[in-house]
Amino acid sequence: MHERKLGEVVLRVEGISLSFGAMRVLNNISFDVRQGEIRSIIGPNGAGKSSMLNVINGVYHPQQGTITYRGVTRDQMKVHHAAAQGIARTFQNIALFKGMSTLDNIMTGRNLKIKSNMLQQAIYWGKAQKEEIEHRKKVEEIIDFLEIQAIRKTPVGKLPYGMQKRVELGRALAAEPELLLLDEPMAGMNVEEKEDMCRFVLDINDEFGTTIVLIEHDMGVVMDLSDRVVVLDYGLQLADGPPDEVRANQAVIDAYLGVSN
Amino acid sequence: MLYREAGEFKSTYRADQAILTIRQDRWFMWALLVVAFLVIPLVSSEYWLGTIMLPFLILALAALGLNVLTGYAGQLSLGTGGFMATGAFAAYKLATAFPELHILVVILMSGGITAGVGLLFGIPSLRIKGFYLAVATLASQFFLIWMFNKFGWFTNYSSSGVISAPPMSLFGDNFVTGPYATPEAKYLFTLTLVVLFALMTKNLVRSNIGREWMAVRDMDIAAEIIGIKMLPTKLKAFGYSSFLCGIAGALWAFVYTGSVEPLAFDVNRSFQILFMIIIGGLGSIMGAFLGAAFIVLLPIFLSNAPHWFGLNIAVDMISHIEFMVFGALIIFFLIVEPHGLARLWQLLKEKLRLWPFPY
Amino acid sequence: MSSSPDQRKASGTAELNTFPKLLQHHARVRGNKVAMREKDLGIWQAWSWQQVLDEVRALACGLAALGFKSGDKLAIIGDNRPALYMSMAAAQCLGGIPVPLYQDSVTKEMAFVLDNADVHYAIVEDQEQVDKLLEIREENRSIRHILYDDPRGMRHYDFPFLDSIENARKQGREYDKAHPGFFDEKADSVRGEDIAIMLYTSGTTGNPKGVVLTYDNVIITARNGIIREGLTENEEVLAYLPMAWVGDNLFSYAQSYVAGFTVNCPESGATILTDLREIGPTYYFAPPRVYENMLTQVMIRMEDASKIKQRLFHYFMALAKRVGTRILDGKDVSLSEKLLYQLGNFLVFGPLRDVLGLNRIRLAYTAGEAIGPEIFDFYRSLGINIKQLYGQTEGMVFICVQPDGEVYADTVGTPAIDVEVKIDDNGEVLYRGPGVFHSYYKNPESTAKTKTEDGWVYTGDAGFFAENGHLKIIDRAKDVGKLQDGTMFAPKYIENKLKFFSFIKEAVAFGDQRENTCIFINIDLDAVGNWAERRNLAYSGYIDLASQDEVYDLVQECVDKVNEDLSQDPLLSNSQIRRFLVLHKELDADDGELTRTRKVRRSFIAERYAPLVEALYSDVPECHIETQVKFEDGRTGMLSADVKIREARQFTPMAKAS
Amino acid sequence: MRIEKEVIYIFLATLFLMVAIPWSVGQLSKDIFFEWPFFFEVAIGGLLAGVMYSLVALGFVLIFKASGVFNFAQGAMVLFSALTLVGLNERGLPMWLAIIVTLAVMLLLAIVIERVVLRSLVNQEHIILFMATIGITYFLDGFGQTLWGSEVKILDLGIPNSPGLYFDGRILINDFDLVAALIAGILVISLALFFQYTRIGRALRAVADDHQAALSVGIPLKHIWVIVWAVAGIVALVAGIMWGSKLGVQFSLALIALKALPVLILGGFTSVPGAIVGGLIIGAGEKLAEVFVAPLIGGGIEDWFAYMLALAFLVFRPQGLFGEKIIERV
Repeated sequence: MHERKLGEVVLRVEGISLSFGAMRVLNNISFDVRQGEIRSIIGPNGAGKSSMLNVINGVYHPQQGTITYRGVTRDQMKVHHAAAQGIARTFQNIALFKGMSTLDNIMTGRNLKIKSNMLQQAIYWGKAQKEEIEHRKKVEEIIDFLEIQAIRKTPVGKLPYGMQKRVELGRALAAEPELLLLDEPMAGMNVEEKEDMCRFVLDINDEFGTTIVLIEHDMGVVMDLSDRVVVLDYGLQLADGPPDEVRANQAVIDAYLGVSN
Repeated sequence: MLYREAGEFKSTYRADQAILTIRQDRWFMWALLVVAFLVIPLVSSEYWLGTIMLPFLILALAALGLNVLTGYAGQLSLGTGGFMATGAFAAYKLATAFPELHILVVILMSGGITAGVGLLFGIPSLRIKGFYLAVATLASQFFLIWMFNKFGWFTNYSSSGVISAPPMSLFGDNFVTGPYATPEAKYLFTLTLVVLFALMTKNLVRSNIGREWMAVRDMDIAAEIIGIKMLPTKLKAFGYSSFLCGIAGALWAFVYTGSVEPLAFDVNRSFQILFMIIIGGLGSIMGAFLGAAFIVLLPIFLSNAPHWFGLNIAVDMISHIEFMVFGALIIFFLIVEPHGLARLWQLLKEKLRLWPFPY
Repeated sequence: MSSSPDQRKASGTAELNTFPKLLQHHARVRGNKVAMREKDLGIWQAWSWQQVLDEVRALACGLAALGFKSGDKLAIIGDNRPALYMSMAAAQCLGGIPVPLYQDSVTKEMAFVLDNADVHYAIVEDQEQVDKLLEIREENRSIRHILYDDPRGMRHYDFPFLDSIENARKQGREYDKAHPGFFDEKADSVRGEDIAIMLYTSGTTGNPKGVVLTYDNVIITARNGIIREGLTENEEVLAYLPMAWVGDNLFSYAQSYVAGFTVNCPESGATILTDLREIGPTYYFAPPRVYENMLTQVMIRMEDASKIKQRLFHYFMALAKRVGTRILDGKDVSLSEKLLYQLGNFLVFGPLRDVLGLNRIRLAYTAGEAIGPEIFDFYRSLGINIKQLYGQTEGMVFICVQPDGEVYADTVGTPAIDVEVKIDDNGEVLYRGPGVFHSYYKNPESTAKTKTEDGWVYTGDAGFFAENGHLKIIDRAKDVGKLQDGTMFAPKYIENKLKFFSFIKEAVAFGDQRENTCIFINIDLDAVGNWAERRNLAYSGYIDLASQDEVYDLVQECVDKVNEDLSQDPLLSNSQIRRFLVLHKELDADDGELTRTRKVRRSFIAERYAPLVEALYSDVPECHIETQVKFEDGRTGMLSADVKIREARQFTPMAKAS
Repeated sequence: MRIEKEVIYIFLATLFLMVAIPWSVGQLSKDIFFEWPFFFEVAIGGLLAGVMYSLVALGFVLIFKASGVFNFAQGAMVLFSALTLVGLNERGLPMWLAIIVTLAVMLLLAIVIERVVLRSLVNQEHIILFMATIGITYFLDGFGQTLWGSEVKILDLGIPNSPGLYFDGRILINDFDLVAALIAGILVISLALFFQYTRIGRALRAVADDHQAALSVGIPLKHIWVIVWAVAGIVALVAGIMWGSKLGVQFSLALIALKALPVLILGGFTSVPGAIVGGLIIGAGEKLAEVFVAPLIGGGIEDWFAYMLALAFLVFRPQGLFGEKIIERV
């Protein structure tokens, strides 16, 4: 990979703590994400990685800490704020709209960009149709980008797992996000599918300049893709830095060795 | 088997996004419309038009409304009857208070009023979901019927609680309500409205709002995360659904029966409409029509069938048997095809498209 | 050939003798008619002839701005894309020579062609091809400019010699403005005898050779084909075979430019079948294996159909087999069968054609290899007018074509318009005609060896004319041997005949310089396994299955049928199969028994299984053999088996006297 | 059981409003008669009726807890059991035998429902199962009336149905209500104990949380379903006897199921205590509103008031008073 310069900080979480009842899921987590980088969050199962993403896009509301996104500091993010401000995400357990086709799923990802009102859509003439066509074109570009032409009109429920992951990525991309949160995009994939997904992640970052926060299990993938890595373990932040640095960190080594024991 | 699709390619998105993309389907639809608009009024008896086609069309419209809410937006509702009643009484009040209003205006406005009421009862849907919501919609059903029964204002203080539609004409003396209206006029008027609203509904469900509804239905949390706002989306479903149900109610009271009491829209009406969309198919425009046809025709079949076999069964017995058959059919359909007649239709179509292959 | 009205018309438009002129002609005459389509972004994007001309003009001027001159070669690498076809035309408009390359060739092969053809300019599809060219360029600096179609992933490629077609067109439009008249003058100055294109043949041995074809070669041949088949400007074709292959160049480029019909490019390799169905071509070419795969798919899918459907299908297919081809060929069929066929057409044939996307086909060709008669007849009986042709790159495809109404599974038809065909004393087929190539590029030696002074070309194929005047191709000439009694032995011909049976996967024929023909057979594990299951025949694997008597019976039936066939043929009746065996292992490329393209390596096999060959030519009923095999994980092991040998039934030859 | 503070607050607020609203209406309006003994009389009458609501609601909760099915047919089961009982009794069976036979019929019904409906729909979405129970409702309503006729039947168990005076004759309470509430109360308590302390009861609770866990208890899922539906059938029979002897056995019995729905959403679908508390609140609230508020708006509010009351609760507790909080996971 060619040399890259990290941009401005777009997202900063500071001192985030989150608990459910008596269970502490995140404990005083702080890190930042810079414009245009691929930022990974790693850690063993139950480390709180997904919860961290849920905090960033407002599904969970932390008890302590602040989230600063694009210069605005909040105690907690709200889901619709996150979406409206260009934060999109995929899910660890696929969260597609099962009753719809690939095309419609990705079209739904563009809902925030559609301006025609209900009456116009009911008449389906003029603005509404023009918009449908305009957005269809964008969606087709995404379909082309993710190489899922052959499944365009297939109901997503009928697709194999790897394809569903791709469609979900497509739905997130449809929002033209500035910050893309990927929750284990390669989990459960075979080698070939993983390679494809890696290529897509890099291409998204590269072609669209999208900042990416990534959770991933596969250490090889993480180290190859990421500019910087945060390591979590049971809600605690173990390390933060470039892949090489993190790899050499004693606490990280211990935690991972601990896992393999 | 009937399909010949090779060479039917789309070179514009407009063509690709059309409602019926296959030529044969378009022919079929046009043929159906020709039959509905020309053949049926010409060949049908008054009985058929007045007592079968009219309720079929009107109930199909109500089912369409419920299907938007339940089938597309995933919000289970048991309050359809209440909304139909609202439409009926709104139309009555409008027509009697402002006799100069045109019938179309009356009907559309009563739909609008019902939509408002629907919005009101849809507000809890933001916080409550699933069965809790279904029960909440029952509340609206009971409340609305009680209200129309209780307050004489709604019936212009008629002693019987029955409202009667004044004669109204579309233009000149083409009456569509009241004693001067011919069954043909009533039928064509209703048919036109129902076809237009079906088209409108189809347009909605294939547009952004329709996708938002289905997204909320399939996975609300994911829908929210991609930016779909829950309350407006659900309220639009409630509003539009009640709009259609209101119009159906107005048509029922004005065009079909001519006079009606609130009991015509009791909770059994709600269930009847719900059955239509279960049997017809949740989340399908076609399903609303198929289900309505089925539910309208079944009792007629059941009450006539014993005669064909030379049996004489008491009327109340027949109504009990009807209950049983309904119940059994519902269960049968849910087991055999939870997505209803529309899915069967679709499967048949798929089979024909792939013929002679099985897949 | 008598001069038909069509031909007179053809000579009347003789001035349209180059692609630049044809392109301008169509833009003038049918400017708004669709020339090309490509499924892209979900719909079929279309280019009218006028738009094609505009883009070609812009690109040609852009190339000129980059220094591309008359006589320069332009390498074209990628899947079938309108932009690449237009690049071809753009080069031709400047008097340049397009050199399409196989898009899946590895760098080494590509490097050879680029070097051999003196290519300085290349237009490629995407990043993948650019990467290959960049790698080649490390060693061979002769490539001066590369243009690419798809900008994906190219953001960080910062080379002065690399740009997008889009940009080249943009510059071209400016260049065009600055040099008015440049394009028209260049395009008009191209003459019929100029070189139109260079196509590299993938020689089975040695390096590929660049076949140089002139405009006259290409256009006259294309036009003759159009006239003979009555093709019009309303045809639709699907361009899905490699652009570097002469057939694609003829069907998807030359004939389209001559007749003015529409060429459709599929969305991607994965969607070809869907795209085929959407477009529903009227004119179609596919090699036999495509038809074969399609038929296999049909049969597999039908196996899962309900019993009623299956019975319906088989009933009507049997009917079609009886009368379908006869109806297609316009022969007499009883009225009741005709009506029944129409019913079948509604219930089975029509839907089947439609699902396969072949419903609108007026003319389909197949060539390149022998096609199984079953397969061939299947499609014809469905009412699809599929015909065989015989051709070569060196002759711009058309040498022989089956005329309408005279279609036989085992011949390749009569000579094409203006083509003469003769058989030399060794049985090799020679031809002469307008399509005969100019030369092999920079290879006068090979040119002289292949093409005689007076324009006859050696095909390298052995064949003969059957009584009906149709050419019958037997084998590669060099493979054809002689039995000890001196009669012809054509191993591939016999092997192919056997392989047409679905139960037989591979066959290896021995007989050259021997007294008779003997055969190794590989059964098709899927087909025979399936067959065995239906008969409740237990088996543990290939070896077990191959040695069962029931399977031998099955194979014997096939062998006997082949012998019966051979006996009908006066030239080949002596090479009836005497003895055969079913080989205990599947022939495998990993063991060197097959080439990577799955052709049998006869001599290698003969050596490796020498004891078996010996046993075939003795009269032992069984032979023990041990073979070393390579497993998938790379280990080697020994495989031993007792292989049974069977005698085949012999048929008395047809009366030789006639 | 841990009770959340929120629940206690809501509960106290409800109590306060139940007292405060009638009182203040009584002060403000001349048409409304308010006096403390009368208030208590109404409230107690309401609570006793509420126990009956609880009883029907309990049937729902049992099935919902154990199989996730929202059993709309509970009301139909009430009607069906009562019809069967009366029908058998009318045809000459002594009451005790009729009860036993009816119990057997309800068990048989549970088995048939499991075989025909539940087993076929085992992996379907909840809403599909819900609709299937609507189908069962229609079938049972039709079936019961086809078998036993649709005229109103009298069910007399000999329970005194006369008003009695209590608390120095200042409060009037119907003895029948008292007895019925007592029986219902005993049934509710014994069911709660059954759930809490028996092996089957624990299995039933486990199955609601996790089918796999239930299997490890060693009871096949289909047995569990039969058991809960049979228990729900027994509950329905008791409710049928109570309501039937009070109102006569007729079609309207099926409608009392609809009354149990607000109880459910108020108490929470999965909570036995919720069904009890919800029933009491609805019962008392409804009676109080009917007596002290309804006359102001035209009366006849019993059709919908319970629903509106429950809806009001939902706004504060979308999962019902004792329902399990839904945590969305992504």
